[in-house]
Amino acid sequence: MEALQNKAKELLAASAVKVVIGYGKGTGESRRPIFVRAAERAGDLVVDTACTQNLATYLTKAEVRALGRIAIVAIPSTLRSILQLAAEKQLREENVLALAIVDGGVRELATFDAIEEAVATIPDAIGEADQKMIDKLTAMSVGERRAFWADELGRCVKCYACRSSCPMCYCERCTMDCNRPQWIPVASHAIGNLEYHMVRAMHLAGRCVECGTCGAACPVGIPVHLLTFFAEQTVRRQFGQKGGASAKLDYAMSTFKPDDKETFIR
Amino acid sequence: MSERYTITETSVGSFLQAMTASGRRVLGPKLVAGRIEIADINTFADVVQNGQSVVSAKGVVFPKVERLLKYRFEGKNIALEDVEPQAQPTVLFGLRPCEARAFHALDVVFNWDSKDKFFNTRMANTTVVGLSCTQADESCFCTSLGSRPDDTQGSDILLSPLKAGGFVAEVLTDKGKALVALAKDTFQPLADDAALVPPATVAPAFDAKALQQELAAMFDSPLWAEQSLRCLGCGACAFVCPTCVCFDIQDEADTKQGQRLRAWDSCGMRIFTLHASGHNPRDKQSQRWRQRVYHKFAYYPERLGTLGCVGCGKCSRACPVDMNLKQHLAQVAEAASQG
Amino acid sequence: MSRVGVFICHCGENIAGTVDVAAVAKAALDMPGVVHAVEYKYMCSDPGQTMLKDAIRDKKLDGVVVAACSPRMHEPTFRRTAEEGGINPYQCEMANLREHCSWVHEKGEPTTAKAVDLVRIQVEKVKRNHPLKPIRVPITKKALVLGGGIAGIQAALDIANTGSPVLLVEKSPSIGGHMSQLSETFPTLDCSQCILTPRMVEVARHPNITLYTYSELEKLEGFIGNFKATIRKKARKIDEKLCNGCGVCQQKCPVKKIPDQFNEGLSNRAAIYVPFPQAVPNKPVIDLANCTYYKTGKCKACEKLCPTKAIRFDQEDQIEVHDVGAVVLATGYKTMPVGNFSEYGYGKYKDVIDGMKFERLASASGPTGGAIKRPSDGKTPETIVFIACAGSRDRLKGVPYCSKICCMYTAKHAMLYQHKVHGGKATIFYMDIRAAGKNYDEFVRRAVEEDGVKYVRGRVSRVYEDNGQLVVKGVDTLLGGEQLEIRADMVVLATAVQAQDGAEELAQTLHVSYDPYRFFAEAHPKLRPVETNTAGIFLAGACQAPRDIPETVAQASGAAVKVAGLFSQPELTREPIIAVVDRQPPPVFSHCVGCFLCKSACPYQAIEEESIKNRNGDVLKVVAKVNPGLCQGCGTCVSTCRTKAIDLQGFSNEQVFAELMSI
Amino acid sequence: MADPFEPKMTAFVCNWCTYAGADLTGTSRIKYQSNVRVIRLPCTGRIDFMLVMKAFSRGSDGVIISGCHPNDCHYTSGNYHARRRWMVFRDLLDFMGIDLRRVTFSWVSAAEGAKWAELVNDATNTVRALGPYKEVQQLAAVGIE
Repeated sequence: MEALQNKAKELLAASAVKVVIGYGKGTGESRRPIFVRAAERAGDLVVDTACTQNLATYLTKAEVRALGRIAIVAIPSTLRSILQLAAEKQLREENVLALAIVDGGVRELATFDAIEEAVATIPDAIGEADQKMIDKLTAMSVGERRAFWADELGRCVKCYACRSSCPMCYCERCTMDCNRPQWIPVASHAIGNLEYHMVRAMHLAGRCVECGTCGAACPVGIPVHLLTFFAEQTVRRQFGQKGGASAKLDYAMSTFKPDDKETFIR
Repeated sequence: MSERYTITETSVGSFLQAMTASGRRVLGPKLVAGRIEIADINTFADVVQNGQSVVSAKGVVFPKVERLLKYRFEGKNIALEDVEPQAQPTVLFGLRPCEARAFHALDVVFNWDSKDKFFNTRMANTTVVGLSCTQADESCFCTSLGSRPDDTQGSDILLSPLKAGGFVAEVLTDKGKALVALAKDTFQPLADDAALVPPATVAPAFDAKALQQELAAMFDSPLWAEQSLRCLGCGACAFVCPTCVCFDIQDEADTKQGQRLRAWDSCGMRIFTLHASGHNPRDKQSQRWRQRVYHKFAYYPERLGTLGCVGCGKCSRACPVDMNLKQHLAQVAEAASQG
Repeated sequence: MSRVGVFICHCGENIAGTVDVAAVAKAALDMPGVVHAVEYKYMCSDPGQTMLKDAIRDKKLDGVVVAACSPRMHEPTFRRTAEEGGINPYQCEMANLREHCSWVHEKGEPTTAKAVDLVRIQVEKVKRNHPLKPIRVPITKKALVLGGGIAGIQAALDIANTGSPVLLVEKSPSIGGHMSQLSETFPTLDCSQCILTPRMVEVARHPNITLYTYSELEKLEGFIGNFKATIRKKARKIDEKLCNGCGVCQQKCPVKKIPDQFNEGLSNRAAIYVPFPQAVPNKPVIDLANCTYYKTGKCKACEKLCPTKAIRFDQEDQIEVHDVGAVVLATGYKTMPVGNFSEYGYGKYKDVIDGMKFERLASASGPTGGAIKRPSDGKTPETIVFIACAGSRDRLKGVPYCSKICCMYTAKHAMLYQHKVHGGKATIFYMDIRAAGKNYDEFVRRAVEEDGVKYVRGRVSRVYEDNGQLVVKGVDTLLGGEQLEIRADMVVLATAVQAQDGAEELAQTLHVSYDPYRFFAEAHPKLRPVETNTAGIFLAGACQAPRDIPETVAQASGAAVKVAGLFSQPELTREPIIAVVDRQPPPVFSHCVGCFLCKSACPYQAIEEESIKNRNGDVLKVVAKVNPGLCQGCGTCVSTCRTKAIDLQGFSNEQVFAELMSI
Repeated sequence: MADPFEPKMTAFVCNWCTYAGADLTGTSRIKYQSNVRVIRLPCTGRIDFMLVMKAFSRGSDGVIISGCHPNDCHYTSGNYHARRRWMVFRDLLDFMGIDLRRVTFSWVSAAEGAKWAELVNDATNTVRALGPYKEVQQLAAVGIE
């Protein structure tokens, strides 16, 4: 933690960056995103196991970008987000600096290549509990799955916390917000919720960095991240491509192989 | 003048049965999958006595999605079909006093100029049995708004736990009386030595009245940008809020039929104020955050004579990035005092 | 509010016999936005079309739905009519009441109900149509012909003769292709080179043709009328301007033992060589792999002795980029490699050869001066066996298709053999004789009747050597499957015709489709045989399928006419059914977020990046832009776009959505 | 007595292969069941995955998606992109509880008029046997007060 605070202090003092996005003390025991803009505030930065939110979401926010060059405290999924955002031309190398938290210490990653190397060493595996849940769901009958999601999504109020907290949901206009035609109903009734979460999962297939921040953000505890995880895993299983692996675009859903193997087209 | 009784926990059980027996739907704070939800209450054991539900009870009188009318295309003509709000008599049992007070903030809007049939019908069919808080958390700030954890306002009956077990039931309205009448014998007259469990202590963090004055001068403060930097612009705060009343009207139609829906909306979202032209008067998150604060703490009192907030803190708990309203308001007050 | 007119066609009894057209018209009148609905016997007839035009004027229609046959049949017709009626042609849609309804369903209420739905779908669509303007693109009136065989030569000459410049690119040092290797041609037995050489010379001399031999196409960008071709001129190591083709260099070159490709390895050539005497251009090229200088750094004999000092050891490949408006693919074929025929002893026994080797043996300009001598010892073969379908029509070891030319050239070979070797015995093993073509069957009959060629209907199981002589083991299926063994001095295999090496890569460079055997695919097997699916790229000859010379030449001329037709227009007008990325007033500019995931989805590289700048020229936003010339309107980008910033004109999100909502 | 259940079938097809193939079914006068309503798009690549879900939300009991065989795409690769989309979306539909027996994917070329008829009949029969897609259709009323 000191290491990080010192690095932040140094960077800000030398004004190598204008802001350090990191974690700070929140209400009670919680952690919250903080934006350190003066060397003397570097002490506010906290690093511990409670720091699980993917802060990369802020890298595409106009208000944050306006501050100048950014150093961002990065957990593995944050690093993957940076690469995917770069691949999608949303991020320039010179504008961001990753402070990767690796076993307590901090590693400064200034180039996408460096981040790629770091990411390459991270195993793809998602959280054990999440994987268990996905396996449990896939083992269910289709009817049981429908019931499961009907119940879970029944609580959705379309507050879009999942979308807003997702680093890859940076679109200025989401499909949800298109009203000519109104692709997806605005109201959070059963159909509206089902369609919304379906679209989101599809749009993240091949782009999801598996941070789970969307699920964590949901105020009513819907495991929406399982949908994007599943979509991402489907892509990986079938095409061997994945989101957030490289700063060069390799998007499974806009590429193809003539010999892609399916079993269902008659 | 309100009537005061005592009621034992067991009698509360039979009181609940009486309500159900009378065809009333009984909802209240209940633990579901580790979250407190406003859900069906069958026995007293279901009632969570402290701690806030994630989403408020607002939906009972102002559902997240509500059908206002239906229509059918008959050839070139459109056949309108007016929809009557179906409002089952409902008891909100064991509601937090802050939430009970929140219905007033909805009422002043739904009956401001036009009288909203849907809201009023649902409200008329709703009886609120409040339950004084004996615990609170860092997000609670009712006391900063001139209220208390055992505030009676908004409840038809307010229950306050007794040291010796059971509750004091303060029957505040005719609705409350009607409810008591369902099981009169479950209520005993109040003994003089009845000692209440002390209500939760919630230290005031600021003074809402003063804040209202101070805001007038703070519209251009850099604080809004500062505070909202981490705000993601989602609607979680508004959708869990017991007083947020913004809604969107949506027509869903095909070539055969259609319906007009009223659905929750949130001023925190970018497209809330987005014009068709692409121009957005509240394009920045800081402007939207400021609007949220001003609406609840300046515009409401100015125009509607009441606060647009009850200090329940649901927004703070629901926020994915821990936008703590209490802290933020305290910060505003402090900044104001420094001028 | 729209004013849509619905016009229901009886198509005689074709529709009216099954669908209650009156009921459909009545239902249509009830649809919101429809102000006029009529039925008529033949909407496509003159009176029908006039009826439509009048209605557009009289009823002030702004949209038209013609409920008749398939839009694939008459959409152009009715769109033109709508235009003549005074509205934009793209305000007209068709409901397919015939192919998709009356012809496929029984008469009855459900069928009429479906007809009504089909009309409603189109009414809802047309209400959301926007007037569209055809896209106009300029045309570069210069053609690129790939391949200098007879196909490429013919195409190049025909195009050049219409007055348009042509770039003819041939990868080998000389044009001429396979035809220049042939001895004589069926069914006329005239000498191949005698008829080809004049054409080759004509190409060389033609003012409108620029010849690029020993050159390859590296890259083709752009689209019909506006291609950019990158051509690599490989270094011959010769200054072609100075070289006068005297040939001294090849005589003096110390390296002489290199198998001569032109003679199929039946003779040798030097390391600096002209492929064959009639080569065009008649300029040598240095074979780097075998030149002593390039191997050891010493020699330079040719340089010393060249009278015009034309040798350039330091010469580099040159890259040239040219704008062209059309491309003709004439890259030809190859014959199946030797490896495939171990059971016939090919490669094992010197005297088992393929048809092309035989052509060289029989050719007056060949290594034997036209005398049939077997490769092993130069002895004249007294008995010779020809095996047809070596690899063709063979699902197991070869290709399933018929190579088409083998029946004819095998007959020719046998005939030539009989003419050259008196008293020789020629036997042909065949599956079927396919001699469909002008004077073809007569030709085969001649081989049998006049030249006494023995045809045996049956497969050869094995060719082996028995004390110095080849033995052909086969079966005669016409003699009740009788086994027979023929002791032969020489065996000739009619090996299968295959797509040229690298055909697949080339197809991908050019974005043309190809079949499972890597032959380039025509746009339509019957009606568009010389076009590819990529506008502006045409096909000639055996690169599309096995072809003989007459067919190849005919097809080449066909391709040339297509090119000439294209070049005859002042500019290109294309259907405006293309994708468009939205543009909005500031501060939005476009809903595109510039993620460019659509870019890799586009089969035509039509998505470009556009920087939106303010007055000071600072970039405010980088967004996608569709090049209207490149876009073919598939819409793949549209369904890839998360922000729905891209839409497809004519099949817009609003239109498709409305169609779905109306079902 | 109530009418027997007739499924609502919605088909999304490409213009160049399957639509043309369906035209051929017509010109060949091959009969098939009239339940299907065809929406014509230029290419399978143009078929937005949400159209499939929307069709169900709107009350379709079954959906057919068909285009050019691999290698035959009029736009060279639109169908390859579509294939990938379906390979993922199909799994997702299943994961979210949509009954895949109600979604039929196929390649029908301009030459396969008979196949189109067969395809429509098979899909329609399957869905008829499954009955109306209540599970999704009744969702329309859920979550609205």
